[in-house]
Amino acid sequence: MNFEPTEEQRLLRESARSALVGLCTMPVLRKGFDDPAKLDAFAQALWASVAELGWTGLVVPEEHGGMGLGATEFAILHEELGRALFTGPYTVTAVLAAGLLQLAGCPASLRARLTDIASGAMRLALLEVQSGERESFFATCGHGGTVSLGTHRVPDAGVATHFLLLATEQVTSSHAGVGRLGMCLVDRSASGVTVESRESFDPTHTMGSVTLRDAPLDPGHFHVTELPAAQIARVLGDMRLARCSEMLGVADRALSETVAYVKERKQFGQPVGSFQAVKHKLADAYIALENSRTAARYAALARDAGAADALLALDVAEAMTSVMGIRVTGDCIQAHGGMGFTWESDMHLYFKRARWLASTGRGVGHARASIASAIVEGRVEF
Amino acid sequence: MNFEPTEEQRLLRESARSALVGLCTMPVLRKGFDDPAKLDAFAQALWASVAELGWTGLVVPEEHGGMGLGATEFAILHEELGRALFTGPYTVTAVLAAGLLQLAGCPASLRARLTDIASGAMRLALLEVQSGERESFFATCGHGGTVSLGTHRVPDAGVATHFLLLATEQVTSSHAGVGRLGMCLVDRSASGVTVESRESFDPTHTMGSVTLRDAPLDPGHFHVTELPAAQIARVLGDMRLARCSEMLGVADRALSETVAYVKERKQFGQPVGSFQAVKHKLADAYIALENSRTAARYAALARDAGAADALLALDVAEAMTSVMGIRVTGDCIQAHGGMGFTWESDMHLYFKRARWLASTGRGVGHARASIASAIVEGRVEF
Amino acid sequence: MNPSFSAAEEAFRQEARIWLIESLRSVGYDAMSWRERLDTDFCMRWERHMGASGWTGLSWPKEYGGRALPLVQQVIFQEEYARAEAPILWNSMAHGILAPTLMYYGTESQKKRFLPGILSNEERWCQGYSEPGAGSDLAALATRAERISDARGDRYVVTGQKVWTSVAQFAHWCFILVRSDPKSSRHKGISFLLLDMKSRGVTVRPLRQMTGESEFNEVFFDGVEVPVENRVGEEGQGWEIAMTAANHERGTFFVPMLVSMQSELRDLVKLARTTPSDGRPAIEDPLIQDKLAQLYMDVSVMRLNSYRTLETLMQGRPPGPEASFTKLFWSEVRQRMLELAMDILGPQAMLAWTDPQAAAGGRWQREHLWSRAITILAATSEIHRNIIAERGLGMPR
Amino acid sequence: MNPSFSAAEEAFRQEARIWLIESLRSVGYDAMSWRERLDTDFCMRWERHMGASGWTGLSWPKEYGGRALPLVQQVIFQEEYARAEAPILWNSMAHGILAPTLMYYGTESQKKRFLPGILSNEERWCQGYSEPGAGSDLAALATRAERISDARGDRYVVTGQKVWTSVAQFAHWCFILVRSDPKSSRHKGISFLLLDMKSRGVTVRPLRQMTGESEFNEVFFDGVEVPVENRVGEEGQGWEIAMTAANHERGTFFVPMLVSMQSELRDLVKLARTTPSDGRPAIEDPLIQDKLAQLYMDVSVMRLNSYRTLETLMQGRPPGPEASFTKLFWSEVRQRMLELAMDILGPQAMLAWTDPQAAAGGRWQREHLWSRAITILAATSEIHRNIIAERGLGMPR
Repeated sequence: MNFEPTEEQRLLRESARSALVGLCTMPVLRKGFDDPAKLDAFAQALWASVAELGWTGLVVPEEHGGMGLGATEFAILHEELGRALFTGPYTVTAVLAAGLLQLAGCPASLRARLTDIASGAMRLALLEVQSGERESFFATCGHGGTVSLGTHRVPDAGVATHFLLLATEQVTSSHAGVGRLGMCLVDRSASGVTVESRESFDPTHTMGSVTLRDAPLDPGHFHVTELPAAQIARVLGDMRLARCSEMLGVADRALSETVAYVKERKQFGQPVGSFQAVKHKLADAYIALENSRTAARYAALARDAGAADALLALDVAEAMTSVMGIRVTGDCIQAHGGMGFTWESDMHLYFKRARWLASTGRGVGHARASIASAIVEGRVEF
Repeated sequence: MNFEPTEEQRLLRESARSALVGLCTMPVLRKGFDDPAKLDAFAQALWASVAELGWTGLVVPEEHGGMGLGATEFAILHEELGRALFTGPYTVTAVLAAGLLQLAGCPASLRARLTDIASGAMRLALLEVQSGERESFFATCGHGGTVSLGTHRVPDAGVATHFLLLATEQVTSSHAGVGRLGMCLVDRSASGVTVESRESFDPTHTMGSVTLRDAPLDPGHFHVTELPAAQIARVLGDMRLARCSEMLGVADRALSETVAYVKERKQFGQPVGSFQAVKHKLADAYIALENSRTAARYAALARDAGAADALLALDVAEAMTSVMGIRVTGDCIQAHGGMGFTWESDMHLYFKRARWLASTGRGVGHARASIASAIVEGRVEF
Repeated sequence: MNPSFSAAEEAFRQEARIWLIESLRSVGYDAMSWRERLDTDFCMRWERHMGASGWTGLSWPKEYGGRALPLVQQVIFQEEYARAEAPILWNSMAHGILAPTLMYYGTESQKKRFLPGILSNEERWCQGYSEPGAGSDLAALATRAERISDARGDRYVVTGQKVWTSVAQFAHWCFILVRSDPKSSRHKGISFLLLDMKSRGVTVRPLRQMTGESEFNEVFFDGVEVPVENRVGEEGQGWEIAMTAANHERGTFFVPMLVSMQSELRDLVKLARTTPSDGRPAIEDPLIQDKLAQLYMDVSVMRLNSYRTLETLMQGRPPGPEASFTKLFWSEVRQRMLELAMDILGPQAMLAWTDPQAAAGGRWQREHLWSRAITILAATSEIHRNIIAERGLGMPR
Repeated sequence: MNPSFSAAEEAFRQEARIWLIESLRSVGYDAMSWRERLDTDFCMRWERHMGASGWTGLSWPKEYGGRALPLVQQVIFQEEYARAEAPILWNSMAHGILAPTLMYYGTESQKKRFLPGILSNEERWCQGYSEPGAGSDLAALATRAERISDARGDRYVVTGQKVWTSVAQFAHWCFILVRSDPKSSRHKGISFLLLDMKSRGVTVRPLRQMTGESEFNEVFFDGVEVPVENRVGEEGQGWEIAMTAANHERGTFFVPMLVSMQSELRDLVKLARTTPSDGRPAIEDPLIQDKLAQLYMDVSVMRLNSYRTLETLMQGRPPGPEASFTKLFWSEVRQRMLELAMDILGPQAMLAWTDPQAAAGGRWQREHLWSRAITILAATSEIHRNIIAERGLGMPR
């Protein structure tokens, strides 16, 4: 029985919210929309501020200069990041990479970089190595040298100090099997690294096309290992969980601004919000949002408790929040009427971030199929 | 361009509607709900009346005493039958059997029974032979003798003078292949025929468990043949089309009674129908109903014109009307509030008939899958 | 998906579970069919047995014979009760609504007179709120209570009609809302009375519902006398009392329904495994699987929501629109779940639930029909969406 | 799914198709990218070319230079136009709304002055209806028109603001609703004026929408003079004129949109075939297939509906709520279709439509964003549901 945040967690939320109100404002974000370099520069400045607040080290162990906190905490923080439409590669760096470097078998030289993550010195953008390039990549991660990879589209590439190259695959096929994981870090400024700026669907994140041609790996910054598949899934799952929580924050902010708007805006002599159709649409949005909140919080609790159903809970959270976020932010546009689809309104920013978040992962279809398999194979408890 | 009924078709609709208002009334139907024998007796009397109106011979060629009309006409009539919650095996007898007996290769002795269908002397209930019993059934249909079949649940079995036993299978697997069809008629009063009364989900139809043990086939009343699969599908499709049209009538009546109710019923000092939530629910019901009407009418037109997309149009009509009928009648219950789920209200009768109709066929899933296959295989025109 | 409980809580769960298993076994519950378990006489006997065994009044203060258990343990008991698929509790209106109302608003003598009968389930109660002209709009109620004082005493004479009154045919008493001030309208002038169903002038007429059963009734009051001492609270305070009462159970009322729905989903998955569709088990259809996945998500999150609500309650924070939220979501998900059951049954759905050959004893058809009522009873979905918008989001009325 | 046409109708279809193919080929349309085809200058040039070639005014009486074709042929042309994926018609407001209005309500000299420019597309029009405070509630409009008669003539002086005015930046003229009686409210006291966009006091400010483009504008009127002879109908008759005008195109207005949606669905199926999802083409996913099947059903029935409507119109029977019905259903289905496109695109959806590398030239992302507007513009879905309930079902207002 611990759905409600502890006193410390509540404090984290409050301080995050009030800090972000000052740090990441719409007017500043908007200045970067037509100029990626400006947005990247802002993301970089923002990074320094949040590093100072200790957030970059949220899940980094204390011995590496971090706070050593868990999923419940990074989930709470991501809700706030979502509310603020935070920009920058926070999730990849402070959740995914910080988790990967703590996995069993990670060489000390690589693990030592946790300190740089915590201090804010390192900002990582993610290149997921696809099946065609995976085998040679695993080989490279085994012995170092140079790495070449075809063009990848990488969110926040322009802000990164390094790229995190990552590949995983299932070694034994059973559900509780073994997985292989290969990863390495490549310096943004290394030879052979090209980053070309692209336009992002979500204007509050930049996007880059990254190509690596014989880019050198620093000694000690590569690593390939076999681990229980569940451990790998857990670390990758942390990123998914963070996205879910961010989605909650986005939808929550969109909905509360919409409620405020429909209370004020009048048509036919009364507030738009007094029309039953608008009420019911937003009531349904509220239900969807609160259900997602429950699902995402439980997924975090289950993750921190090492519960047997933690991954199933994550699938539920992901499937619910993705659909919810897109739907709620879309309904918020609708409830705004004509204003809702102007550039000037913030509604489209929430809507675009929601789609962006839903598109980063394996997608809602994958999560639903995974729940369905669990049911068909009798792996759920009723 | 012929969506609107012709003058003759309009007359058919009007005369059917006014005849049924007198012939098939709720009070009389309701008397049969707790006593299947009474409902069967009523269905039998009703049959005599509709035979007199010529409806039993609607699609029977004139040389056999029928009217020789087509799908558009039986579709119109079925809408009216649905509105009236008509009871009895009309569709099986006057659409399916009348169609089967007109198929190429049907022996003259069997085809001659079209006269009995048209005159109203014959009422047929359907036993579809399932895969396990199919091979021996085809053999029987080839040489006559006696037939044995395990227990089948047969709607309107108590009203039938004969049972129509039917099996079909695909012989060559391509989409435009060949099919095998076996059928025979068994007299309700023949030796070896047992009918046990069952309770029906739809109280306006009776249901029987029918078992055949060495029941004799009359000479000339059996038949097995191979035909183009499309021809078989067309005749079986006629029954599906009739069900779609009946569903339209059911939903149309439920909706119009509901609209009348919500205009009268007051809560909070105003008609319930003036609340936007009720308006929008019924507006959506109206849209679903009108869309289904369009789909079903087109399916009938395409069938009568022998259009290449007639079966696809039927899948569309079936998938739409099934979902629509269940949803609209359910929403009508909701809009009635407490009254809607009483036995006294007619709403549950429409709701039950809708489910009954949706359950008689292969189901909406089959129709949707068939549309999906057509898309995937590139068999649809855009 | 289960949050964790303390060792003491788990021990209590064990105790409750064992008592339920053994008691149910002793009445032959395992061997009873789904339909036998619905039998009214049996259910009411069982209910009295619960009272006699000390498993009622878990939330009541000890001074009224209750066990004064913490909220968590009450919830645990309700979970175990639902998980054991134990009988329907016909006297739940008395426990859920009337008893807390009496404890708060009742006089000492009312408490003494009525609470023990509720605790033991020897006295069953029905709720007289809805009227033909006052459904969603309860404040439109018209049943009159005229006050008369004469040699025979100080009393109300009640005349009017109630509807959707469940258990009225088995009830000893009825708690009823009446208009005690004939000149009043809407929320004012309403009083809350305790009315003896054996009184002269009470007529109960069963109301058949679309399942074919008659669980509800119309109840007619033709000059029924109610002594003034059977009024709860002040004259004209009825609306306030009724609204407060509706909040009493907010936290735990729905727990058993949510747990039951989990069992129902489990059984639906079984149905999908065992029912053929196009020659294969229905569960092999990816579209059926996807619908089951959605239901699993909904049912899981609903259960977790109830824990969230419980925590809010335990921290003494003001409740939001949780009661409306839970009722609305539960009723709509359950309706959808039972539609899926009908889809899976396919042609088997054409048999009435009352037919002895109906699949699974007719359970799915019956519950499907019943589920059409749950979005209407206890306020329609439309009313609950209004409440959520107004109370949850603060939107204008 | 195609109903049958007469031989003469098919011949006309052939003629139209050939003209379209050849004309489009002559301007190099085949080689143009999806985005080049959106270019405003190109579209407006094409539009004038249509006027010069006699393919405008198909519905107009011959006395005004039209071709007076029967309704079916008008529809056939619109189908062929859409099937050829021919350019957007920027002057459609003039053809669809203003021209029939002038023919019915206009004076002879208004007809003579304005109809030829519309027919040739040499004069483009925008529609000045919506205001910041009058969106769904059009009757709340506040733009004032003060009537002044002096030595300089009899004229209106227009002051106020319009919004969501598409094409205003390219328009020569604006037909505008104004409040000519300052003491009036709601539907009364509104007049319908023809306003020269080159007049002093007109300011057009583009309004950027969520796609990043600026198709709409805010238009400000600061004491703009409109001669009285540019008022259509009587003073105060504006509301009636606007409502009648909205009905003019009821039957055929949506045909091109429905045909375009068919092409869009065809292309979406292609997208599903060519986009990988989990290492297989997305179209192999049974859930994607089911969604495509639903869209196919919706799109087919929508097209058939338009033929049904057409028949109703041709029989001269009074139209029902078809315009609302079609607009509502079209907009919601299209929104759903474009959401599916985004789902199919998966990670590819993370690129903006304006990026040169965006899949299919960014078409899906852009249309997806645009589709959020279509349930709002030309009355919100909520308004259309009201209209359907009130006019289609006769429910109380």
